[in-house]
Amino acid sequence: MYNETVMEHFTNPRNVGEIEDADGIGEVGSPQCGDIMKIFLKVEDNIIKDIKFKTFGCASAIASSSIMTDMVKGKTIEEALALTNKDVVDALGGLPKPKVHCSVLAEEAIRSAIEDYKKKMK
Amino acid sequence: MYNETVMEHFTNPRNVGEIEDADGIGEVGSPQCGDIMKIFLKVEDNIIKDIKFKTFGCASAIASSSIMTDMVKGKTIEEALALTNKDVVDALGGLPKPKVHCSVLAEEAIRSAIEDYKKKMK
Amino acid sequence: MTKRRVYVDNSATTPVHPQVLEEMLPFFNENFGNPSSVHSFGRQAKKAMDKARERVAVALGAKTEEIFFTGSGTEADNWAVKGVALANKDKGNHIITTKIEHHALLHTCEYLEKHGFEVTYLDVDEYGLISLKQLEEAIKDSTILISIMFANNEIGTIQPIGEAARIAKEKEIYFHTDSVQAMGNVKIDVKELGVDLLSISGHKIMGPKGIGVLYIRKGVRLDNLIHGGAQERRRRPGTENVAAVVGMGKAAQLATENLEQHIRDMTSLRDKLINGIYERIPHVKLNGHPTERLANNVNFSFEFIEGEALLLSLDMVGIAASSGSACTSGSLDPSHVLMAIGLSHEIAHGSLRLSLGEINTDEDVEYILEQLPPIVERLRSLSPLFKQCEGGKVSV
Amino acid sequence: MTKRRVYVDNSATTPVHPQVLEEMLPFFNENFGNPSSVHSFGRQAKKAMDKARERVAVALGAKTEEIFFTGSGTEADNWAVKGVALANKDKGNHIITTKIEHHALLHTCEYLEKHGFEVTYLDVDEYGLISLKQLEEAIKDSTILISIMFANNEIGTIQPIGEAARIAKEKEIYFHTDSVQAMGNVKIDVKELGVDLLSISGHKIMGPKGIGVLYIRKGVRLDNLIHGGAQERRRRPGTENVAAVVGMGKAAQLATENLEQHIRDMTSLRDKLINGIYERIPHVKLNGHPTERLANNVNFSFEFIEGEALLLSLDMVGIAASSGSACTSGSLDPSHVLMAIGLSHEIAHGSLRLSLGEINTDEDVEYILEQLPPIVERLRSLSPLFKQCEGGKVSV
Ligand SMILES: Cc1ncc(COP(=O)(O)O)c(C=O)c1O
Ligand SMILES: Cc1ncc(COP(=O)(O)O)c(C=O)c1O
Repeated sequence: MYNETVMEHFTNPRNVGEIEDADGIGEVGSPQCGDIMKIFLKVEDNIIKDIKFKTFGCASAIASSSIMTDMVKGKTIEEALALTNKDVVDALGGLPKPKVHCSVLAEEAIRSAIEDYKKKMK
Repeated sequence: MYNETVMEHFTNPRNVGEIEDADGIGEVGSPQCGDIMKIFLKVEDNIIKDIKFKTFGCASAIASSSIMTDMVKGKTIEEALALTNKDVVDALGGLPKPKVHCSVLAEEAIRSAIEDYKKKMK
Repeated sequence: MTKRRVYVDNSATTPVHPQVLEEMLPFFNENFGNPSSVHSFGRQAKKAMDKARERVAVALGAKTEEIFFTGSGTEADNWAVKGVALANKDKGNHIITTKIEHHALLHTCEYLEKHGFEVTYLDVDEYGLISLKQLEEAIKDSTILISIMFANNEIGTIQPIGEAARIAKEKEIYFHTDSVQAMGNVKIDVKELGVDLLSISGHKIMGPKGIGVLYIRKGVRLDNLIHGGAQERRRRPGTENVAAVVGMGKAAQLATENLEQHIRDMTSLRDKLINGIYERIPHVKLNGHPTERLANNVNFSFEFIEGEALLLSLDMVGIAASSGSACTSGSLDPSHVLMAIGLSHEIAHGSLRLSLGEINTDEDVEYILEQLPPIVERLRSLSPLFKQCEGGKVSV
Repeated sequence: MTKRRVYVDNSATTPVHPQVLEEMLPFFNENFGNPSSVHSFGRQAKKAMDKARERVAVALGAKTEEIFFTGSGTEADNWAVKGVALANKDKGNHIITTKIEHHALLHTCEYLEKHGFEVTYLDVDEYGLISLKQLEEAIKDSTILISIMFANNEIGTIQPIGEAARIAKEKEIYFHTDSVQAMGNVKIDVKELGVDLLSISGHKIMGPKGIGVLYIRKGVRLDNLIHGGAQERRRRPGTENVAAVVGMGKAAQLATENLEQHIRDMTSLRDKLINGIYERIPHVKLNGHPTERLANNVNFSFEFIEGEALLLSLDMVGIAASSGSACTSGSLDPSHVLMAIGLSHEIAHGSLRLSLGEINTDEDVEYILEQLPPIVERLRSLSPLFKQCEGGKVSV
């Protein structure tokens, strides 16, 4: 069903947790649809210095969260905003068709966290 | 499908053939329905002295003809007329349900031959 | 490393029992004849069919001429419902069933709704039980069929089928029960129950896949679902799947012969599992009825986590189970059964079914009880819905 | 005495090929998982299904997503015809088929006639061939489906399917062909033929019984025949019969890989049998087309005798064959196919089909040619329709 990369990220997800004094927090999804992703950002000089996630959802939701956080860590806010769900799928080496929405959620989650960060900056 | 008695009468039918100077001949059935029985009688003093048959039909038609001719041979005309298809089925030790009509044909065949004999007697 | 494999998904399918397979094997390329053939190859096959039909009849308390083999439990359900509906539409167009039927029943009813039939879907209570009173009230003059599953495939709740059938009989309405999950786990006697139609499936009772049975009480009027040759007394055409029929016969026999012992064994494993999970894992909820429950069914919701992730984690330690989570069904919604008993979406998503079978042992249960708690804990630690409070005690 | 057994009823059913059985065996109680399950047991089963589907697709020249497994050839036929009819009744209610279809097709059409559809049954000529001109003339504005069998199961006549499909395509009418007998005996490529739907059955090509395939060209609109779970991309529910699917895949592969050699072998045996019967037995008639004929089909009428008696006599010497006689079908009329090619009832009753398969040898043919003449002679000697004339020469 899932390839090795997905299973690896599901079994040993990177960046799990919360950031107490986060600069931005994003939460997308809902219990109804069975997926919730919550992202915590620490930003310095427009660069994502630290990122953590918590995800309620299936293996591909957890793996998408994990790889996405890895991909944007150390990147600028603009670079992070340029990340698409396709990038997430590609980095995972592919997802089964019915699971592609999990990668969309990952894209939405990072955007939502950045939005929150920008709002707080104002 | 068929029991041993039926198979035995099908494989080694009694009284096969024709009687050149028959006292009565009966023919029932039609090629349409796949069964024709033809019965030849030799009658003396109201007793069936000899009987032969020819049958176009399935194994149970041939077996019914065979056992029926055996059953009425040596019997009086009245006794032969009293023969029912059930007697034929019983003597054969049973026939599959869709094949019971073959025993009916045997009953009809002997009746038809006796009728012909009676007509000729008049 | 030889990984331990513990299969506790017996409600999804079972392995074929060795004795069943043994009886099936000669029918693939030794006694391979077509039962409709006149010759010896055909007669051998026919004889095997007759024996199997007799065994199924005995297992269900039916007459042999009331047993019809189909290609699956699903086909048996479809045939019963569509067959009765189409053959009796002069009498009425109303069907009563429940909200927790298998999709084989539900989607068939929905299809009939598109074609002029009216369907009432009975509610169930929080344990998955229908109300006989509601059933009685749902009956109209136009009701031609009541179809209520014997036991639910997800939560294992057993319905009062005898009583429901009695209500149907009083009103002269045909009564069908999907007994695919009940068979082999509950005593079934069609005459005692008073049902008109009953479906079972081979692969749920250690028989082969691709074979089902529809019991049709003599005299019940129903259309064919499939048209063609003269097989199954012209009611279910198609060259008979002799090997599978033979397997079904043997499986039905085994399921009935050993029923009492099987129920005792399964109940003991089940209760050990239920109690063990309650003891070891907080924030869990047993789904289904506490007592009116299949001897082999365990269904828990684990709060804060999602079922597919749970299944995959279990799979990695060799445990094969199933879940009512949407992610495992390919649809967006979680199981309609869990929703019907009133679970919230998120609780429904976190459900786990462990369905036991003859192949399971005490060691299997112990292994599960050992592996499950840390897996649940790990997934909860990933979940934003779950917060560890100070002092290490868990709470929401 | 070890009696010789010669099975020449391969059009009724075939033994499962040893290589097919070998591939099936692990799926009964080792890899017994339900392909819909998330865990490793399920994934193994799913993988086996995918491989089998790929093999069938390759065998038919189709895409994998155009291959749907059913519970029999009959079910595939029913699904194609009812499915297209019900899904397209907004466009029209007229179906064209032939008088010599299998009952799976004919009885389905008759059922649809009772439900508001109109069916034209095309005639065939004395060899069993349809007329393309008659087909074209039968088309109306309301025609939504043309279903013509690829090769006939009784007399082996092969229809010009490519041409017929072309006519259908020009008029934008769906085209289905029942290829249950053609498969494995004729080259089939759905794209080259240009058909929209095509049915095959496992047990006619040394695969298992209880499995069929419906090829559905992408884009064809048809209703489900069976409703339920999400299997077969929601189009044919019911837990997948994994072992049988695997068997079907292997059988389809073998049937296609060895097709040319198989056709050569069968043709040689067939012609030896046909010529041998003509040489040895008077008053016989070959039924079906002399050249447009399945490589494995021999069908003779023996005047003055009845088929079942012939079959049983052959059976007693170990030869397994079949007949179009009414007595062997459980109905009162002889085969509708033999009637459609213009045989009289009595000639039709005396028909014998010898259908060859991979298991047959030259010695089998010689044995038949040795055993058949005295049997025919004996039965003729019992027949009132047959009279021996003086000098020993036979005549009517
Ligand atoms: C031409 C044809 N169509 C359909 C069928 C039905 O196939 P099955 O018996 O596998 O359902 C058969 C064989 O019985 C056949 O010969
Ligand atoms: C209650 C119930 N009914 C019907 C079915 C359908 O049976 P099958 O998959 O054999 O068609 C199942 C199992 O899938 C079931 O659990």
